Amino acid sequence: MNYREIAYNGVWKQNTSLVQLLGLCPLLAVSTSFVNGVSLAIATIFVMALSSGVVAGVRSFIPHEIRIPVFILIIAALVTIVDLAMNAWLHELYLVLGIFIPLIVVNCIVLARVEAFAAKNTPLVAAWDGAMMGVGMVVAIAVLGGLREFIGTGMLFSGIEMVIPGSHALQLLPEDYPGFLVAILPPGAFLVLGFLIAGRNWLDARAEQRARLSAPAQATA
Amino acid sequence: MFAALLVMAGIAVVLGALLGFASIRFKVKGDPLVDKIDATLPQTQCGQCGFPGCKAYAQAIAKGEAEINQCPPGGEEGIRKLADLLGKEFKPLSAEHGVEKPKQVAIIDENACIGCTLCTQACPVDAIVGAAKQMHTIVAPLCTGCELCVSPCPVDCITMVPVPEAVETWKWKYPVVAIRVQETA
Amino acid sequence: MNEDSAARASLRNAAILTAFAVLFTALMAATYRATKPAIDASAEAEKMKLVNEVLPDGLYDNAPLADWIDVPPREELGLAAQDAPVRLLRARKAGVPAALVFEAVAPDGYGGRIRLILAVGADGRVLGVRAVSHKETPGLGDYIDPKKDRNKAAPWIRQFDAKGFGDVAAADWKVAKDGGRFDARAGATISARAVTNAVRRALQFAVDRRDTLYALPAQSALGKEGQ
Amino acid sequence: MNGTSPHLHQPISVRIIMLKVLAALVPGIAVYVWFFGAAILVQIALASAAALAGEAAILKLRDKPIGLHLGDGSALVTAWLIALTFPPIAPWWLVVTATLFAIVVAKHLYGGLGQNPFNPAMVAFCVSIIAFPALMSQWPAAGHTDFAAQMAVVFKSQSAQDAVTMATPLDALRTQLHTPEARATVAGVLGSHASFGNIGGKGWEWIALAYLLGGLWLLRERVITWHVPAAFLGVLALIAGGFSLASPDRYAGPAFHVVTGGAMLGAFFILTDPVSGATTPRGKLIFAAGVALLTWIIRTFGAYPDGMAFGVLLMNLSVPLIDMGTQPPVFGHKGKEGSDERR
Amino acid sequence: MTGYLFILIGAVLVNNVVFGRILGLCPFMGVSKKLETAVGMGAATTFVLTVATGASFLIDRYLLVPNGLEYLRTLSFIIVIAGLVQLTEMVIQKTSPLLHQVLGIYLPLITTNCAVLGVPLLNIAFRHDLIESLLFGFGSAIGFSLALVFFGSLRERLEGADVPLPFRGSAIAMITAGLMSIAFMGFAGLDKY
Amino acid sequence: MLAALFKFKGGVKPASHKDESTQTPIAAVPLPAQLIVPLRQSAGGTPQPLVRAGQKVLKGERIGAPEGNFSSAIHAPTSGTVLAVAPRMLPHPSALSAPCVVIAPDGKERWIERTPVDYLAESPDALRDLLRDAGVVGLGGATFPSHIKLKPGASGRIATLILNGAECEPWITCDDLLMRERAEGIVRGIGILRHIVAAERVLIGIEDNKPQAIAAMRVAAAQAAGIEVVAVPTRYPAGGEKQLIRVLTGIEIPYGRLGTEFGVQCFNVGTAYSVHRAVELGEPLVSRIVTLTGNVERPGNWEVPIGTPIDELLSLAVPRADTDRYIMGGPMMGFTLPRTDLPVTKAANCILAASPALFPPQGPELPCIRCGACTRVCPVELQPHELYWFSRAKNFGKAQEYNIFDCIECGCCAYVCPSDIRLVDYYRFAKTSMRALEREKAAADAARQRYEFRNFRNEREQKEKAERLAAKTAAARQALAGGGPPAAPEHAAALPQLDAAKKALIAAAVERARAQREGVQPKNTDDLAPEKQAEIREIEARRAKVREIAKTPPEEPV
Ligand SMILES: Cc1cc2nc3c(=O)[nH]c(=O)nc-3n(C[C@H](O)[C@H](O)[C@H](O)COP(=O)(O)O)c2cc1C
Ligand SMILES: Cc1cc2nc3c(=O)[nH]c(=O)nc-3n(C[C@H](O)[C@H](O)[C@H](O)COP(=O)(O)O)c2cc1C
Ligand SMILES: Cc1cc2nc3c(=O)[nH]c(=O)nc-3n(C[C@H](O)[C@H](O)[C@H](O)COP(=O)(O)O)c2cc1C
Ligand SMILES: Cc1cc2nc3c(=O)[nH]c(=O)nc-3n(C[C@H](O)[C@H](O)[C@H](O)CO)c2cc1C
Ligand code: SF4
Ligand code: SF4
Ligand code: SF4
Ligand code: SF4
Ligand code: FES
Repeated sequence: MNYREIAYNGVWKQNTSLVQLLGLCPLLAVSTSFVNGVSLAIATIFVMALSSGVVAGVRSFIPHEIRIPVFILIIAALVTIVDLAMNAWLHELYLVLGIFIPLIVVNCIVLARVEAFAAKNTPLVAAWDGAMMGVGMVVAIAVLGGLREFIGTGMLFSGIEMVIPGSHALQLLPEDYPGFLVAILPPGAFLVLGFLIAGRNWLDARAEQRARLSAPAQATA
Repeated sequence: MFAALLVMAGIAVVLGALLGFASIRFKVKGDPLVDKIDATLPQTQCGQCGFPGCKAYAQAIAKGEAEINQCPPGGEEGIRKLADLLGKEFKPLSAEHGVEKPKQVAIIDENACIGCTLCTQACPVDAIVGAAKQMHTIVAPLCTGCELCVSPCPVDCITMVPVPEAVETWKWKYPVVAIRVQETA
Repeated sequence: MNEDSAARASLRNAAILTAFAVLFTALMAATYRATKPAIDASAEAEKMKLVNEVLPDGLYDNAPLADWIDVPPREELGLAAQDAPVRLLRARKAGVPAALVFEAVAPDGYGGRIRLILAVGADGRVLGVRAVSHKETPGLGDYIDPKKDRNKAAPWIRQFDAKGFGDVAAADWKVAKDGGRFDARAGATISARAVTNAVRRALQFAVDRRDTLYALPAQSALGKEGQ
Repeated sequence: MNGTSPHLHQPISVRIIMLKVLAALVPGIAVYVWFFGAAILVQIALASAAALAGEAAILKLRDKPIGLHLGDGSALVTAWLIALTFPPIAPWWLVVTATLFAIVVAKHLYGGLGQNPFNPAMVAFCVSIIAFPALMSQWPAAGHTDFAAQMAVVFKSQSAQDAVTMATPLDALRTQLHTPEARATVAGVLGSHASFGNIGGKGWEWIALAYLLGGLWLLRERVITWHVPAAFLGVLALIAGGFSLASPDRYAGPAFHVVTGGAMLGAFFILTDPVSGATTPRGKLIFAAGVALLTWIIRTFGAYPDGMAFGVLLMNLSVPLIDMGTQPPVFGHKGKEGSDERR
Repeated sequence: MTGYLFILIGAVLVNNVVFGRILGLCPFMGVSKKLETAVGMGAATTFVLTVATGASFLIDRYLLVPNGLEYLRTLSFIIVIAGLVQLTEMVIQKTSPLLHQVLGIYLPLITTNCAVLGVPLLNIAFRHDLIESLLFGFGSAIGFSLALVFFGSLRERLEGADVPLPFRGSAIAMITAGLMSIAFMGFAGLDKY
Repeated sequence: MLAALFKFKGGVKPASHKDESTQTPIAAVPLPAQLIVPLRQSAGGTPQPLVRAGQKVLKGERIGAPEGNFSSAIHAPTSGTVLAVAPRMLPHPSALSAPCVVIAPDGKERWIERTPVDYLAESPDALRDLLRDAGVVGLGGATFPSHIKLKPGASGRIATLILNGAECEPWITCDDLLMRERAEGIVRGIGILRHIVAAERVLIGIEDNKPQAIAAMRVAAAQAAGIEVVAVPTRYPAGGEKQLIRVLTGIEIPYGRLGTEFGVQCFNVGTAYSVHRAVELGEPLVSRIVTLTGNVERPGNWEVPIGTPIDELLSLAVPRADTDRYIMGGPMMGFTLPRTDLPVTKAANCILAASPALFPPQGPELPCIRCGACTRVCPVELQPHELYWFSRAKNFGKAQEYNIFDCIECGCCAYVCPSDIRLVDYYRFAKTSMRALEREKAAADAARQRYEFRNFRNEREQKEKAERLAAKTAAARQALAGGGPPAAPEHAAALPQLDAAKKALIAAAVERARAQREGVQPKNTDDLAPEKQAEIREIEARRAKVREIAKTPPEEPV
């Protein structure tokens, strides 16, 4: 697998949020707005890349039966570091994201990736893979969060001032847009993600169909 | 700082010891899963899955080394069963391993057979009878339709024919549902 | 498998796990030390931010966060006997009492308790009120939180600002629907009523016990009977 | 394939069943108009149009025969029930969006008629009350049948005047009785409001009665069976009766619960939705009793004034388990020896 | 007494782990294709979650807080949970190969069921005592199992439905979960006195 | 009169349309030009043909011998010449062919020697054998060999004999007329059946829409003691065996169990009549009563020799012009005939001419709305919509959990379904698919065993050969061989795993085999007819050519 392939794999083909359906909790819980979702996802990328790299580096010393505790140890330590750092320097965001920062630990993707990939590859490749899986999540959570925020409030990027001081949210719909509240509540998360998954399936199916249609054309040409 | 190290080290010691001990105490032998997987495979023994026989394929699946969609004779139904058994997502038959065909049996053109026994040796289920240099015949009810005997035959006298339907074994067609117009998506 | 090899495996695993645990704990402890000052500062800033929302900036020059007393749960603050004591902060300018900042609870919100923080000036006027946490229906009752209030220019909860019993008599300190002076958003009177009543009770408490509250030494507690 | 047995068929169709349901709703609608004005007719028309348009669009997307499926009438039943459970002066876009949500998401994403696990009309109701609680609790007062004024609220998003709308009895009970500080009594709340009738709100008793009549006709026509209405109304009355006997000040009585909110409409028209409900006789009893229990609990202690819709959805999601658990014994598999009575 | 009841009702229904707190979704989506596996997973999770909540409470109360080590919560909780899960896995594998095979890759995934860490963390945040912790853990687990079992039975029925192609599989499952979550919102307010 | 009757749940009441075909008595059919007699006309094994083309047969002569005890004999329906023993299309929904004996009648109707038997003097076993050899099978539709149904089951004795004269399907009247006209024969047949199983009680169940048949049977039954004629309420499918037993005795017989286990057994009245003919007249079952009705000018009942082509029969009833298809059996359970030149079989009780006016074509299938109408009418108390849901999704395991095999395919559910779903077709699809799966499973198990055995044998042989070879061959060669001689590798897929040395060795072996083969003539051709010998010579020539072409050894030496 080259780096390109890993990237395609992580972002589209094996997208954790839309295909593998792993790491769903932060995806659904924190995607109430674009900013929240993306912030958490970026923290996740950081942990994923680092932990994959570290695990790939130390894996040969670890006996099989304690591999999971050790991996978790590594990840948990990294997460705690992120947690402390955000608490110190992005305090408001830290309060908003709540327990979902420590929960990056369990974020199944992290572990699934570590188990499936990092344990079999060199640190650099593993770190890249971790990062790309995280990017896949960023993409999904950005779309999900953006959609939910837009449908729910008619705005986008609310809370951006917590990350980039001085910037402002966009009011996309008129002020008197009533706001489809369900989109921001838990049901909205499930429903919108359902549509996203279906959309991805549809795009995939269409691409496949095109490929099939163009293949015979090429053959005759 | 020191307290932290002490606490974590303590937890680690206890857990490591416990797990090490349990991993030995509760070691499992044998794998009942292989037999269950093998039981769902069609036993055509054709090797199209890329493994020498259904059992080998079953072992590969159990170890996680093979996908569940590699057995053409089992077809979609077979994949579905495997998916159910293993709690995996169904996926269509992988094209590189072949296509699903109706069940076939081999027929030896008895006039052309030279009695070379190559087919007998190829047949995984001893469905071909006939001694060396004698004309060979296929016992149709035993033949699994694996096609393995076809290519070894030096005079190409073996052909595969679909199993004919009989009144006793006839199956009702799946009722045509008018509302299920071909999906376009 | 004999006991011996089991024991050996256990030992080895324990050793390895411990090594990792020690290593990473050390790493974390280091990070903790490095970030602790910043975290403490953030927490402090967080609290001050809340205080500053209800307490205008130039009004005081002491550190209210240090000048606190504990108030046992009382009905005026919407608290029941089993609740934890409330921390009451005192702002002073040049040592002169300027304002009291404390939490009060409106127990009868639509979705349950609404926790408020409010500042009462030394003159017995409300300086500001904010909802700290509530479970009112999003989109309906949540206008009590100015962040959610659609009327950004004049959020509902600011109508208490600069009002005291001199401006609105205690008997009129109610929502219009109940014959009072404060309006409520149509279709969501319950939340407004709960907040208004809670503010009235809390203000009454602050006015009644004003002197005791300012007089108590810092970091002491108000007695059961309000002494 | 035409030519397999049986070659004979009774001349009934889904369309006839659905038309009968619609017909049975007519008396209720008539009384509704009498008490609350013609706005409801506009809502019904809006919902119907939205339902048919949404259904047609999906069918087109999926390349299915549009005429065939639109003609089955089920979308109309859904639309009418949505209109009848929504406040008649809800803004037009609310009814339209909710109906589209019901038809597209709750019904057609599952493959359309017959395959949806959740009652589409109740999905529409619940989504709307969660998203727009204020709009969903704007009920007109009886007697205010001024059509122009109502239309202004519906189409021009004029916020409804306090004179025109009022808190419903369920809402009043919920907010005045079951908040922590409440010291009111049932009699106090219900009696305090001039236009509340003796039982369930002025006009609503009569509408409920009309629904009851329509429902009984459906029963006679064998479109529905007795299990669901009987179990629902019975259990609801039983629970309400028990509690109000024990504490008449805190809990409203059975008569109130049965005629107020969506109870009567639900008993005969909503819980009886064959698609999303249980199918075995015992299953129907459990299903309806479950809805009754949940309705009462949510009405009495919950955050939403009428719990029936949530009760229906909650029981909908239990239907596969209920059906599984209540399979009636099959011919010959009943007794020990395969026969239950021998001579 | 009523306090305990409200903790239970709250954990099981009102703030259901899956539909309200949005935790434990991976197993919720992954192990619900069949009712049978859903029941098994529910049982396994119930055990692990209850014990994990209790154990983490004890660790927090008697090891971390006295030493000012709150920042080690995440690490120590997750390690204990991981060990617990692996132990359970080994025991199940030995005693019931069938259950092990059915639960397949999901047993180790209990470790990564974020409810198993999330509930203990919430539990600490809510300042429960030991009994309340156990109730909270158990209630959350029951809520999870309940959601999982209902979802499993619905998905089994959905297998026969003529769902539009792009929605087949996980998409319609998500939609179903969304509608279930709408239904569960009906419980709002039941835990508040 | 008996005490109150029992009831079965469900059932439907379609218009009965019996009067059309009861206006005229049973008529005889002129002999057709050809009779096509399928060899397999009952459940169980296919009888072996006893005649060859060209052979002359007498009426009643056995032309098919029962295959094992679970089978029934087949007889020539008239005297004449056998034209062929060959596959012909059967009147079966599959439109498949099966072996038939085609007879050209000589018009003389010469019987074999008929030997009446005094049944009272015979043992039950002998009588059962007699029935088997006389080809007596159930004429109620299932054509189950009657002698098997007469074996007492676990409960020891069949205390109650039930005679099924319900004829619950609309349009069909063959049993009705038989009872009206030949009640005495039926009652005599009942006497024989009763003697065989030593039944205490006989109940004849007749739907109350056939008063004349009831009257006739009452008169005939009065002559014997202990036979009771019971009018049962008209409700389809009251004539289903289990439903009738339930109505008359209250006993419910579950799927997969026999009435004999519960001390009851049920026979069609036509069956009883043919028992009488077989025993007391010595005439095997060579004809049956068939109702021709529906969209025809002259509906009625005919006594038809088995094997009569249906189109010849139809000309007697004169179908109307708008007839679009023909149904064999009744409108509820019958199937559309693929063609009309097919023979009448023992199962054919009715040929129904259908027109769009009589049986309007069904609309397109709509989705099931779970309305439960089907549940209310299912006489087996199944959940038809669940069966449909699972069958449609091909979830056979679930369908079986919901007892799909209990379904008697009566069609009540499809009759009432407002969505016009072809429910029964789904059940038939599911049932036949499941049976096929079971057969496949059995075949797979057998294949696994044979495969494992072969592997075991190969291993053993390989080891033995290796040992032998190791002792014999030169050291160098041994070093090359490594693993032993070219015993058959398991198959193609295993090949890549062989190392190059082995491959070389195998190629050499093949070359040797080829050289040897070239010198030798096939030996199994010695005692063949001259023309075959010539053919073989020709083939040999072809083979020589093939060998020329295929000089390169085959890639795979297996
Ligand atoms: C689902 C739902 C949620 C509600 N939430 C609130 C709320 O959070 N705050 C509130 O004051 N009223 C809320 N209400 C409205 C109250 O029930 C009640 O109708 C209203 O407060 C009466 O106000 P009015 O007198 O101005 O009409 C809600 C109503 C519903 C149906
Ligand atoms: C199907 C149906 C559903 C209803 N749902 C609600 C509801 O969710 N909330 C509510 O407050 N009133 C609801 N109502 C209205 C109440 O039944 C109430 O009796 C009525 O609004 C009283 O109005 P009044 O106070 O103006 O007489 C519903 C009515 C019907 C027919
Ligand atoms: C739905 C259904 C209806 C039937 N109706 C009749 C009937 O009306 N008359 C009849 O003799 N057999 C009928 N049968 C066949 C009987 O079940 C049973 O096979 C027969 O009575 C047994 O007698 P036999 O072995 O002599 O044919 C029916 C079967 C089914 C499944
Ligand atoms: C008796 C009866 C009751 C019905 N009730 C409802 C209902 O409550 N909500 C609804 O959306 N559709 C209802 N329908 C229509 C239809 O069954 C429904 O739209 C299906 O759920 C769509 O698949 C009903 C139909 C009948 C025959
Ligand atoms: S492909 Fe052939 S050998 Fe492989 S499992 Fe299937 S049937 Fe068996
Ligand atoms: S005869 Fe040929 S096709 Fe049949 S099983 Fe044997 S090798 Fe396979
Ligand atoms: S009668 Fe038809 S539509 Fe009604 S439940 Fe049965 S199968 Fe479904
Ligand atoms: S065909 Fe089968 S399922 Fe339908 S009514 Fe008859 S017995 Fe019941
Ligand atoms: S992210 Fe919560 S369970 Fe996977």
